[in-house]
Amino acid sequence: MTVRELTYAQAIQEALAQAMDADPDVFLMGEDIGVYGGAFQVTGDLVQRYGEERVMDAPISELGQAGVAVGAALAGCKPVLEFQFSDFATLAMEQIVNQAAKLRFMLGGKVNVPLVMRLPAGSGTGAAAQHSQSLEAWFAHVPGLKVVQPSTPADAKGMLLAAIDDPDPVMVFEHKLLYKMKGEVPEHPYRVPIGKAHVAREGRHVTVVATAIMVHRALEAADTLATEGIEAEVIDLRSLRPIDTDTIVRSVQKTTRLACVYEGVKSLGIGAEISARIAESEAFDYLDAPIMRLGGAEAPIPYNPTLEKAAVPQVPDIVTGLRNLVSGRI
Amino acid sequence: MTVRELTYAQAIQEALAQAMDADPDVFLMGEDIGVYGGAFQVTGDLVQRYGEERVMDAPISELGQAGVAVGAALAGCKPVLEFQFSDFATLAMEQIVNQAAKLRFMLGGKVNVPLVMRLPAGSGTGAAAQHSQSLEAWFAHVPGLKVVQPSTPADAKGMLLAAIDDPDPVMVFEHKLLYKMKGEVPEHPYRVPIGKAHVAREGRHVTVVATAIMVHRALEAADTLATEGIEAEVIDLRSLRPIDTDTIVRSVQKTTRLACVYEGVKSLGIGAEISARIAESEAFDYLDAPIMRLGGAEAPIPYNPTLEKAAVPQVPDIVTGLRNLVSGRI
Amino acid sequence: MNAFGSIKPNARPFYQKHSSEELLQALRRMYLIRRFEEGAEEAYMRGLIHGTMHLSIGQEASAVGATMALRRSDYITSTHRGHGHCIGKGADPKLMFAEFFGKEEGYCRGRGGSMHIADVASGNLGANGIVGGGLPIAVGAALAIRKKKRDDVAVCFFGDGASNEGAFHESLNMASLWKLPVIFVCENNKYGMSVSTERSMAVANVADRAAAYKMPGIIVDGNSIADVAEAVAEAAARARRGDGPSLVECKTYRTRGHSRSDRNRYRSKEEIEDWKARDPIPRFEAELRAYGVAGEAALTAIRESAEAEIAAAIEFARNGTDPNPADLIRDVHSPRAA
Amino acid sequence: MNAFGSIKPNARPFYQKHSSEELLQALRRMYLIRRFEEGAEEAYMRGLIHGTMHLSIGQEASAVGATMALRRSDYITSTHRGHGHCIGKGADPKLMFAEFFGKEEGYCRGRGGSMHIADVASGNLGANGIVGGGLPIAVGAALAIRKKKRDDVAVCFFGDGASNEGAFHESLNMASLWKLPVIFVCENNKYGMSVSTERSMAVANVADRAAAYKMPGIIVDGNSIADVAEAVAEAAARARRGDGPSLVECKTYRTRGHSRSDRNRYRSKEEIEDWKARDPIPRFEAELRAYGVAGEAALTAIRESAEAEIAAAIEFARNGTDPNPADLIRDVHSPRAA
Ligand SMILES: Cc1ncc(C[n+]2csc(CCOP(=O)(O)OP(=O)(O)O)c2C)c(N)n1
Ligand SMILES: Cc1ncc(C[n+]2csc(CCOP(=O)(O)OP(=O)(O)O)c2C)c(N)n1
Ligand SMILES: [Mg+2]
Ligand SMILES: [Mg+2]
Repeated sequence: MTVRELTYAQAIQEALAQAMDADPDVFLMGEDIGVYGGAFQVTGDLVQRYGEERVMDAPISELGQAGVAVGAALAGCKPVLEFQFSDFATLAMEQIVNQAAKLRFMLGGKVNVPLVMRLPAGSGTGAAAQHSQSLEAWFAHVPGLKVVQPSTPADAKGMLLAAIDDPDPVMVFEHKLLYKMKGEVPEHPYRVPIGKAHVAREGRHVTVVATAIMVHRALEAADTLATEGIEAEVIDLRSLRPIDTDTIVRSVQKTTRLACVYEGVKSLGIGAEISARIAESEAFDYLDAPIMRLGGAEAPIPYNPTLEKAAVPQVPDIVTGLRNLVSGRI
Repeated sequence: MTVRELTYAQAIQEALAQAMDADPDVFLMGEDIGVYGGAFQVTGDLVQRYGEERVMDAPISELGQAGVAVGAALAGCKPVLEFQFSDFATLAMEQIVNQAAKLRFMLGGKVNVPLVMRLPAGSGTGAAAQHSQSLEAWFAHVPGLKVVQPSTPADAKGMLLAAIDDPDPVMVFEHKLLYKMKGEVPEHPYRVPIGKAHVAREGRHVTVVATAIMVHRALEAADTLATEGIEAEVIDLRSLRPIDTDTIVRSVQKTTRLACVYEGVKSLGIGAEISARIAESEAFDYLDAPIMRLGGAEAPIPYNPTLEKAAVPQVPDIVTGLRNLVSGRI
Repeated sequence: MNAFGSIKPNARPFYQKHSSEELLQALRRMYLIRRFEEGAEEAYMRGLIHGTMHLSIGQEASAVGATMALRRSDYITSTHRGHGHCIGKGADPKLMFAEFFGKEEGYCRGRGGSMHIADVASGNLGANGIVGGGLPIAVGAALAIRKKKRDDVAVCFFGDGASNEGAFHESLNMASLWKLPVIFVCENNKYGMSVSTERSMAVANVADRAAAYKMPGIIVDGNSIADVAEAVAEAAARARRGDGPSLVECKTYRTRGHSRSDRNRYRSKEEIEDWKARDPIPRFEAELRAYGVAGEAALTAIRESAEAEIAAAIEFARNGTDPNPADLIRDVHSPRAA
Repeated sequence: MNAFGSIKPNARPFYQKHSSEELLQALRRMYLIRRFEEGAEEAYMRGLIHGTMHLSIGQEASAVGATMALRRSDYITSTHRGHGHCIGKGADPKLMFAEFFGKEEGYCRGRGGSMHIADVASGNLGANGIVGGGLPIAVGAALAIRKKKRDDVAVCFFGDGASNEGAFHESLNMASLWKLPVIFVCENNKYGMSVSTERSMAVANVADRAAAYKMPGIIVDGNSIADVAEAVAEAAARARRGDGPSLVECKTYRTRGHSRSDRNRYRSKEEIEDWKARDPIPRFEAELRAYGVAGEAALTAIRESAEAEIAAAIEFARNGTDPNPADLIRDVHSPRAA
């Protein structure tokens, strides 16, 4: 088993290529994914290798593209649709939510919609309020969808391949700041199961559930806290629907404290759901402190870089938050 | 001050008429709100009284309508936009979320978008998965929007008038099963402030935070439980963004138990946010039991009436849930 | 050929091309649709069915005419007013009624109801509760057809009102750009709920929009099954040849209200009566007689057999199995999925 | 009249109608736009500005030509490529640069950046990061104009790519249906990011779509300010008369990449050079000379004054005030709101 270093973007590209190699029904659609290589260079030169019929540049018609993908999926294809920015999924909510997510159910289980959507998300690029949103919590609220947020190159590949295998619609949120991150990635096509969280670091004083880029910030914060004798257990949630509640419950029973760190707006972001699941679970009685949420500010993402950073949790915020949580000062 | 019995639909219609009487900039737009009187007969004969220029039937173009309303609001009007079913807001998410909600912020506070959206929501009418959703939690996740869910005719009128006064965009979710509900409504134009919860029933054993039709089901459940000596305090949340956390915290400090009852899908529904707010608040230490959520099933709304009922909390579910919560059997 | 005689040589292509069996089967389907909807309406009024429903009474010619040109492996996407399309494409009214009654035997096992009936086996990808929702789905099905090198087509039914949705624009543009085998069949019944085309469209005809997509835009009498079938057959042939999509606008009318809650305030009694006089069923019957395809006895037999089938279907549906609430979330995901 | 001489009587309407001051102001604005963007580009390359930006270099004639026809009280909605529209409508480059530098003095107090610059005081309702986002907003502004019985108009800028969005269809239909005073100004620069109009549109011209909305669809040379200004002036007059909207398609070209990340893989060097040779600024200058509006000295003075203004604007912006993170949520809601 060969393992190399790849960037997150390269890992995704490799998954797309392997999926297309393995199954002629897989095709890609999106804006500027052909000769341009994708706004974030994820598809790169795939169009040269697979041709324009399998790497389809589409007109700027997000609702239509999503509907075309649903129709193609119903008729036996396996489309992988790239939204250029996850913000533009706002234009396609009808097809994603009313059609893709519900068709199987509405039709009494008689059809599948094997549709994968890839959505670059998150702030940090100075692209301001309409190009920096973290909307994954919306989709995690919708039965019929699966929603994943891989945080490493290896997961990006493995979860995308799992998503393409899946007979139901899966949304893959990719954090823009991770595209250039490098990590070890096995060469063969492998699957990372959807619905399983990953304990990225073990610890005994506090459980931190984090998503996407916040996993890395939480790990960095945990390093700092370790020098103070605070051992944080960092769980990479990976899948927002379904949620791997068991892994979190077990961890909280051990650590007795829980913090959720996520980039989406704090209110009704994924941390709300994690908190509520623990507060209603058998872990409740183990809790020695309130459940902390570090989420995005209650504001759109601003353009100014200092404000932009202030709008989402940064490493020092996490360090301070966890320190206070463990020492009972919140 | 004259007070009469009106239905919830009549109360809304009265608010619309009074707002149009008071301010020539107010106008209504939507599908079939003119001569048809609205799919739920809310606008009724307003077109006869105010003319087609102020009660505008629009083509079936939800995204366009929302954008037109945003533009008119920017240019000094006060549009009140009716979505025929809240499900169709999926087509207008772009304008609602990227434009209406963010324009003031993105423009550094230099503009207002005084736009009101009315959205009939909820299940119980046998209209199946695409006409029965409760999507309010999505919008409660979006900074820049205000989101209310009146549960009585009096609140429907007073909150709608407050929404029309508001310089920022407000979404008013109206439960379809409430339209025919009667209640006392003062005749003069009055405001019910946005952002304030209402203690609909006092009690000392358990706090129940409920929204829309669930307020009535919770009150009915509370009546039953009262005969068993369990006194539930029922809080009508009324406003989902902003949330009146203080009222809930105070209640939980008194009762030491919390249940959230809502129709939207349980995961990432409004109950998740209420639960998380209490779990991170000063009320946490008062909690004598896990926080319970009774929300919609993790499924689209089915057509079959028995299944449809099973998909959202009913009175017996609430009775059982609260009884178990109070007796520690959860 | 049929029992009554051979088809007259002066008949229009529709009558030349289709066998008597096919023509009589078409008439029978029109009757099935009519009786199906009358039966559904009655069941609804008697409180046996809940929810809402959108009847297409008066529009049977466009539903059956358009689907006559199709093979079983061709696809259709349908609308909230989709009973006719469904029966036209070959669905079994028994299983449709079972769906209306919310039974496990129904096409959607009682989960979908009138607005979501689909019969994928006969190529019907589903009615749709979202106006315009089926437009891009049909384009996607056509894309799949092309990718799989099949020579099938996808027929997309939609209303005049739906043509004001952005989805219409995006779908027609992509279909034409990529020369996909789609036929956009607009059933223009003059109203989107209460709003007339004059009050919702800047142009007079939906077909006037076709040129913006470099696509033929054909207007036909939607109450003439021959007109509809000939236009759709031609468009389907064009699509199968790889020459791309067409838009066929069928001018028709629904004589019932938009849905159960309609008080018909936006149109006159005269208008309704006027269109009732153009009922597509007697009109087709007259042609069948005139062209010598069937006599009175044959027509009566068809009508009665359709009525019997519908009565039996209702009976079947009423005796169906109620879903078990414990199965509520069963169909959200596929079994083998995560 | 100007210092150099009077306008020749054989000149086209554009030169007859506008005073020399107006014409030279237009040229100055074209220079302001060009230098503004070159300055922004340089600042970006030197790491002084973050984020992305979309330069309209090569498209100045459509921005200035279209806005010349407008009053201050008229509205525009703009796009992600909106610097030109903004300056054309009368914004101050100083405050635009302050926005680029993320300063409190900026038009959006540093919250919006390039993609959201707006100057409501001069009628600019804002650039927009969403392709097609401004289309229905312009229609709404025009509706407000009508409701308030003003005789202003709203100009909606959008790209060829944006015309493939459903929002285009819905907006043009409503504008025409309600005869609203909107002018849809398409800047067709041949590409939506990397995808050419041939690869994204079923018709050759965006204006070919106008007939579907019963609206005049005019094609002009977008690199000729006179062509653009005359067409938009006529459309504006029509709109002010209450005769409804028009679509004006300006054929133009961006000589820079789509945004900072563009590697120009989708077009040839030759094509770019070809269009550079049709640069709208020297072309306008040549006409000004030919029609006797200005001589070399006057043109040089304008160029230099524009350069000086931009240099001062950058200086102003660099010395602006950084927002305080404590003010992060200040502008989410209006102060008097709940
Ligand atoms: C997106 C959306 N908007 C509105 C509705 C409500 N609605 C259902 S049918 C209908 C009228 C549709 O008109 P048309 O497309 O002409 O079809 P017809 O009903 O005339 O067959 C409306 C407004 C809907 N179901 N979906
Ligand atoms: C809804 C939406 N889809 C996609 C994008 C990404 N994007 C930004 S500009 C652009 C191309 C727009 O093309 P066009 O309308 O022709 O304008 P131009 O850039 O050529 O000026 C794209 C795809 C976006 N910002 N918004
Ligand atoms: Mg219609
Ligand atoms: Mg372009």
